[in-house]
Amino acid sequence: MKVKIIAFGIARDILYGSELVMEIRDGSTIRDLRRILVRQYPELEKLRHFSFAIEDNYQDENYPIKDNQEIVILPPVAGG
Amino acid sequence: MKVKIIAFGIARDILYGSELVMEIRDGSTIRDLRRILVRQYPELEKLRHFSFAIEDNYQDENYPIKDNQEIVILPPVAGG
Amino acid sequence: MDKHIDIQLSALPLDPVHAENFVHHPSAGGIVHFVGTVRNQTQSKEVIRLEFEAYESMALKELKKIAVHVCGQWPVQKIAIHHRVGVVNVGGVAVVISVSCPHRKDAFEACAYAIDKLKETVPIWKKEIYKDGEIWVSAHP
Amino acid sequence: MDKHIDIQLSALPLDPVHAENFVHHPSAGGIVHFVGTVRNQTQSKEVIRLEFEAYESMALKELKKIAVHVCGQWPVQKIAIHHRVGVVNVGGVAVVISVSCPHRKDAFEACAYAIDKLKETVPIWKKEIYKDGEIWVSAHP
Repeated sequence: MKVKIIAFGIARDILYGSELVMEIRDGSTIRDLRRILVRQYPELEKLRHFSFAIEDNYQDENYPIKDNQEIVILPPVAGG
Repeated sequence: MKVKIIAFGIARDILYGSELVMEIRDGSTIRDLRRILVRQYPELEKLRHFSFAIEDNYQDENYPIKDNQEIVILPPVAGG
Repeated sequence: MDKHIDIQLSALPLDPVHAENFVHHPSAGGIVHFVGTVRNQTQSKEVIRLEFEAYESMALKELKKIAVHVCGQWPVQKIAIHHRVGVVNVGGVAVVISVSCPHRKDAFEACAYAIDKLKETVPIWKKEIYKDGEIWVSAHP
Repeated sequence: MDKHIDIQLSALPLDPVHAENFVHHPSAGGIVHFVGTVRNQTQSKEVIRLEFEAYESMALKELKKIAVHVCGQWPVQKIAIHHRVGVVNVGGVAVVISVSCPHRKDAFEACAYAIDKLKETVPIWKKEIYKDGEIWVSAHP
């Protein structure tokens, strides 16, 4: 299935762009996606941490990704 | 000796005025003055407490009053 | 007076912006302002207005003491304390305390301390005026 | 949106007065404002400016969550949270949080909680720009 990755902040720098369409295996979870991204972009592992959001909500690692979903990578936030 | 009493807030209401000149015994302390004032104006004793200031400073009960000093009665403060 | 400290007793309406502008500082990261306004009621009684009275020379001195103490206890860059005297209507500003620090935690603590201390030590009195009477706040037990 | 809550992400300079005016309330006795400004240095490096980037739809949602939570935990009358996006120069305002409550202790606690939480959960990122480089704040351990 296809997913669209949207990256902000330092994640955008690491992915060389704010959007990226990837092909991942059906039934993948956020945890699987994290593993794939870290393999492809090892710099992600140097971050303090990073989370994922779908439809404006933080999602946990067991979330089953659906076809064509937009998934946002959230590096450590630093507002204020 | 003579002292000038200056009263603010509710103390001004109780003394019926903001200034009052009194004759007190030489060598009187703040404690003595408190006793004299309470005898003369029993309403003072109904306050939560009251303090005295001389030359813009809080003074303790043992302070020996000098002739012609100006002594300020400070009822419970309520700024802010 | 120390150029990091701005103390004012004012018979005219307070504009919080003045205190806020005073504490602005290029190495401040956290600025906390407390604004005390006149409430329309206390203990279910409807308040019409307040009247503040100050023993002005001593009040200025005690306010400065608080500011100096705060600057010693926390890494304060600037502090402004402005207090009204005279009549303040409901919704009007009675006091503004602004504090700037490099970090916000210090600014919160310093500002909260300053207003607590102000209410304990500064010779200012307030009378609450109701439709059917008036009372000197905190005077009686 | 709840009329006691005002959330804004702004690409234009923030004027703290807007948040302050929003929270004004006739039965507020204590109003606390936090103003976060851009410092001219962090850890001895001279900062030229900041750049804020937000995942805007989610940032607005998370900011609102904080405001709603604060209103549930403390007797808050009104709360405004205004945050900048884009370039903010040294001395510029990055965030304003204003909270009004009947009593000041609640206003201090609620405001301090809101800014702490904002820094934990709201998807906003900032890049510090120095003379000789730049860094995404808090990205690395």
